[in-house]
Amino acid sequence: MDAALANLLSPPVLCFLLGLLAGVVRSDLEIPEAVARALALYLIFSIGFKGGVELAGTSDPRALLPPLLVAAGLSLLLPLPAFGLLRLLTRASRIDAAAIAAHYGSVSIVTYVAATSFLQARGIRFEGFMAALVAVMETPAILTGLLLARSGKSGAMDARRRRELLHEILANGSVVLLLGSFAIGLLTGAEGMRRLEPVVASGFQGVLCFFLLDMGLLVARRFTGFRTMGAGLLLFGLLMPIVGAATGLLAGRLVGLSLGGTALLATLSASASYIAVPAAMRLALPRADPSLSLSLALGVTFPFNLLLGIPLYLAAAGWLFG
Amino acid sequence: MDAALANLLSPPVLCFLLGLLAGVVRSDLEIPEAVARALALYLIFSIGFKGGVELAGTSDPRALLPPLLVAAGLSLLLPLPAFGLLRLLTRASRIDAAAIAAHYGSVSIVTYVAATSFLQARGIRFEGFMAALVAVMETPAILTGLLLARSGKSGAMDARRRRELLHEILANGSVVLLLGSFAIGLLTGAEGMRRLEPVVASGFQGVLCFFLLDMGLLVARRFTGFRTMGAGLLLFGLLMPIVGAATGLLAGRLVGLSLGGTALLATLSASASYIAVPAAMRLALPRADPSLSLSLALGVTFPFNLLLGIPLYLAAAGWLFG
Amino acid sequence: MDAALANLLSPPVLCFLLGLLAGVVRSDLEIPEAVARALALYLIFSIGFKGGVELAGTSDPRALLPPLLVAAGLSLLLPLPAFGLLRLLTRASRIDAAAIAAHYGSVSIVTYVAATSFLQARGIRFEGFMAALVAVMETPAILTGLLLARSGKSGAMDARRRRELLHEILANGSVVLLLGSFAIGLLTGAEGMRRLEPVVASGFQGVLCFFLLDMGLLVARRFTGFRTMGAGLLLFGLLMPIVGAATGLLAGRLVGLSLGGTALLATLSASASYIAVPAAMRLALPRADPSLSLSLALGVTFPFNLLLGIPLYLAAAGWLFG
Amino acid sequence: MQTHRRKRLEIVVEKKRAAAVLDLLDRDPEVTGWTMLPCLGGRGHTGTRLPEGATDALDTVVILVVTSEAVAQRVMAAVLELLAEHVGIVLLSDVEVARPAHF
Amino acid sequence: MQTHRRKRLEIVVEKKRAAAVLDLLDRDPEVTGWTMLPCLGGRGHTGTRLPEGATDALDTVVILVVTSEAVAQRVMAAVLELLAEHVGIVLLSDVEVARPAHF
Amino acid sequence: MQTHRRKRLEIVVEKKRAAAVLDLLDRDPEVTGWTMLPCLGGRGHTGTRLPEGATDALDTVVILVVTSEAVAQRVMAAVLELLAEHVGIVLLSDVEVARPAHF
Ligand SMILES: Nc1ncnc2c1ncn2[C@@H]1O[C@H](COP(=O)(O)O)[C@@H](O)[C@H]1O
Ligand SMILES: Nc1ncnc2c1ncn2[C@@H]1O[C@H](COP(=O)(O)O)[C@@H](O)[C@H]1O
Ligand SMILES: Nc1ncnc2c1ncn2[C@@H]1O[C@H](COP(=O)(O)O)[C@@H](O)[C@H]1O
Ligand code: NA
Ligand code: NA
Ligand code: NA
Repeated sequence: MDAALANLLSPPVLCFLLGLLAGVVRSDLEIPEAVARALALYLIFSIGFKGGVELAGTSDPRALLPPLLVAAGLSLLLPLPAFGLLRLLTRASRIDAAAIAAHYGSVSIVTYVAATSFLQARGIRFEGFMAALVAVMETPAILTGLLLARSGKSGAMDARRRRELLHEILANGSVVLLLGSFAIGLLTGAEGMRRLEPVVASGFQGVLCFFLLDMGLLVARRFTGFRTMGAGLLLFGLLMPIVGAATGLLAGRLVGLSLGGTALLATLSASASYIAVPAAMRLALPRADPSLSLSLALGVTFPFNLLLGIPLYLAAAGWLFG
Repeated sequence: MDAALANLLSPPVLCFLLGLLAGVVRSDLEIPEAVARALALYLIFSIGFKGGVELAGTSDPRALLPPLLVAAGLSLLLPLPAFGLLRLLTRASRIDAAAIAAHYGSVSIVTYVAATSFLQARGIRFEGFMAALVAVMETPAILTGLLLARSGKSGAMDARRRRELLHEILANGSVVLLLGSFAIGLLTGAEGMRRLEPVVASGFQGVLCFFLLDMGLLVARRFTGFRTMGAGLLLFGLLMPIVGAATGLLAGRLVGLSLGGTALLATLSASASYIAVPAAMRLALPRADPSLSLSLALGVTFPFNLLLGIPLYLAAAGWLFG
Repeated sequence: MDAALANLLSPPVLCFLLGLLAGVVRSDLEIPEAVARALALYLIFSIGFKGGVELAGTSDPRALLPPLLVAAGLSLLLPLPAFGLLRLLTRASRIDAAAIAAHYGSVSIVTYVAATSFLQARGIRFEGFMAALVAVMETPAILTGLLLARSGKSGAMDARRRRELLHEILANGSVVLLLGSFAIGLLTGAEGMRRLEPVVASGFQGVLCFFLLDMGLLVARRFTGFRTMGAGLLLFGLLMPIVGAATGLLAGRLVGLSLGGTALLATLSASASYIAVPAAMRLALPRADPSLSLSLALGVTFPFNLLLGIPLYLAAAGWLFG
Repeated sequence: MQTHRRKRLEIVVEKKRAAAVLDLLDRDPEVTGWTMLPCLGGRGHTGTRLPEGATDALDTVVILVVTSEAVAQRVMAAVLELLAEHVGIVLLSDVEVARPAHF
Repeated sequence: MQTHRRKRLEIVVEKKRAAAVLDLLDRDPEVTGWTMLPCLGGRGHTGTRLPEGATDALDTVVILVVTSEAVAQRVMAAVLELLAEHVGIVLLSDVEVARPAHF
Repeated sequence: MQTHRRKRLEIVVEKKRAAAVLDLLDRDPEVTGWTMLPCLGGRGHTGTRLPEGATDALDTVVILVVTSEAVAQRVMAAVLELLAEHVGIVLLSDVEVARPAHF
């Protein structure tokens, strides 16, 4: 409870709430899009780079492998319960349900970033390679989503479309940047950190604040979207993160992550993508309604995780770790 | 004199002059608009947040109330002498005069920021709540401007337009951000400052420099605008800040502000808005010429205050404080 | 060799390689244009300002004059061998060859910035006024390029066009900003540096990294351009920097620059402009193909200098200094 | 390729007023879509507007609507009434489309 | 001033799909050029798109092509086939140019 | 709704040359306004231009002018002369407006 309150009163979360408020009263406050996107790239670069540097400092980089596999597995499998829940709770079409499920198997980088900031403020450490897990969890869910969408139909994708999609998945900008900056951190280590520290470390909290301000504005705009959404979808947007987090907690514990790492893996599993997956879905399932999944991921699940989920998942991890 | 020279030779003012020069020789130097606007948001957030943190550290937050009321009063009343001067000195129509008067009752955030930077460089302290005064001074002047514009006509605004305008005033982006960041500073206090310090404090001078560079470019572009303006308007643009500053000085002294606070209140009163008020005027008085008031506020009064006014007002405050 | 490897493994160069890779696999990674341009302005301002501050701290600013003259001479003269080589090696038209030659007489600011970062990482000092040399080398080459282009034709430029061009050369944004920030550094000295240090110094490496990431993306996009280019042009793009660097090395030694200064002058001479000159060429020689010179300067010479040239030129300077 | 005649409306309006125009379009069940483009500046009866770092109060946008002749007439009248004395222009022209059901 | 009739094609398409359209145009030897403009947002059968700090997946652009009647017909058909079920609209209208060889 | 015929000129020109075109328009007393839009890129006789972080030398814009037939002819000729060998195209087409005094 205490942690939940501290979370709500931290500058990043307060900035998010400020953006939300400004959006709800329809203020003309607006962060230029070009700048918001650059801030997102900064956040991605920073977590990748810092993760790489941290890993470079640890003795055994092979410890990375089992968590990586587990993370990829989570991303591949989580769309299944998501799809099931959607068919149960809502009247979303098969295609729409599959598209939404793919978003929930993948991850939200900003939610992850907010969670690391939350842990750091409480002095809880986590594995440096967690950033790599973010990268591997981004795209496998897209495949499952596609299989779910196709399962009804006989017709398969034509070859060109399949090539395009594979490319979209592998060469997705945020994945490339995250893995690339991770590699740069790994290669340059402490010396690299010495050179980039004032930008990637000192500036981090401030940039996160501005970015979350913008997220608040975006989420508020999504609110009008889900007025028409129906209670079933809303329920899904709140239930699915719990399902994801529980799965992530168990997986993290099993594969031997630390307390902080387990809480982060839970957060990742609980979060839904609104960068990589929407782009891939536009290509793979053009007939799925993009505003539906974005409204859910951005308008319901993101604020839930940011405001309540993160401290909850940490508390649960704490309980699991006895 | 010494202070005036030191002001002219400070990096922010030199950057402004550089922008001015580049604009006058019609250089193609150009700060992308999206970035300039993001820098403005940064400056607003920083002064709000720092003000809130400072207030959180003081013993008696109730001391805030009298200055707040006085500031709102200044914003409400200063359009009156402005309107009188305009009708006396210029041939501006009633509507144009009222619109300009509203700009001068309100404040220029960047002028305020430059003044705080000037005070800090000289080690002069001021009240943390000054940032809140900036917020309350932004919009009351709009009401007075409207009343002045309507005083000639019988017809009132229709209900829809009135609602829109009220919304524009209350939900104006810069007001929301300034008050919001002030509240965040107040809530998170020293701990919040510890997290955001590298961004909101260390980066401040540099960002101010880049922003003033852009302001110089904009002001230079305005120069062509007021070639056609007439001596009366120019005179107004130089006289009104003096009138405003004098009023602000007395008000600051009366309500018990410190030396620094009084100089800042004088600067606020002397400055003219080019963010919140232009937006409201487009809605309330669409027939007022927007380039006229912007040319005055941005092209005449802003450089006057930045280059000469600020040290002058501080000197006057020093004299007032014996 | 060791230095070359250290260069390749530095964060800025790795970021460039990451951008290159992302571009080659046609990732949708994209740094918003507005932000990339703002970062370029930041880099220009920083090197100008730091150069001015450094010069303010030295005893004898008159030492600046001979290097300035030599630098201007290099910019004026280097287009001659470039033009000769182009006519020898390629089938570029006279006009295209003249336009390309102008690019190679001028300089690439980002290459310079990368070189200073390389020297600093190795603890090698250089003259503060080097930044001023960058400014004076930007534009003289344009004149030579024009003379070369016109040498074949009888018809001269009409008066209006000549005025426009002179203006473009003198009021070019990057030249104005570089000289202006240099002057601001000179005027405000150590006190100015104290105020701007967190932005212009601490942030420098990080910004350079992001900017080079974008350069990598741009260079990769240019690759398709020079598939159609022909081996002669490619050869020119690799040979001309060597010719330029050799000339610059000798000139630096003769005019008494330090080891670091000589390496930087070599780098400047080896580099080719893609900011000031392309703009001027669009005006002066509108029929020259702009993508040809940009593809060469950006796609061949820039990566060559960044990846191999800079350590090479330092090694050569070291050998020259015995 | 078989094409069908439609009308194209272009509305230049202040960005701060664009939401009102889009609301109007969204409330008309026969308007199937619109596209909004940014402007860098403009000149008209209310003076010249150029990119202005300091404030976005003067920003304008273009809103493009492709629809049938009848709907275009109706929307044009409604938009002109909405704009009233506000800044803005409305242009009407011919256009052909391939997928008639779309517009 | 003597002018010549040409056709103007305007294609609204997702930014991520724009490269495919441009490729198509660049492969057609009779298309002499194109111009691409950014959109701030739009509405169509796939819902409303507004500037979205978080992702550029929904961004759209307008591609303008001026060319002869015959080429315009051919390109229009090819683009519609390429877009298939993807988001996007194609508009065709009349235009006059002064330098016929240019288009 | 009663409308009136006017002409619409669209000028694609390099951003650095736009000021000269706008000057020309501003000096013509019969041109009542213009609108300028940014381009993301283009292709023509001077090659392909795509967003270029490094330099704005290749940026282009579209300038839109709505005016009477006669003025449009005059402006078109003047702009083409101004552009001369410079980059750029000029398009002319029909348009209808509701408030004839405005254009
Ligand atoms: N004749 C015109 N041609 C093209 N655009 C125009 C014209 N008149 C006005 N505009 C545009 O419409 C905006 C508002 O015009 P106005 O309401 O007349 O100030 C201007 O800023 C221009 O962008
Ligand atoms: N009737 C219309 N008028 C103008 N633009 C449209 C129209 N319909 C669709 N669009 C544009 O085309 C994009 C894709 O449309 P759609 O494929 O129907 O979702 C939309 O986001 C709009 O920008
Ligand atoms: N056929 C065309 N259709 C559309 N835009 C064109 C066409 N030709 C040229 N352009 C535009 O005009 C610019 C200059 O063309 P050019 O002078 O031919 O290089 C190009 O970059 C395009 O933006
Ligand atoms: Na997930
Ligand atoms: Na005031
Ligand atoms: Na050179």
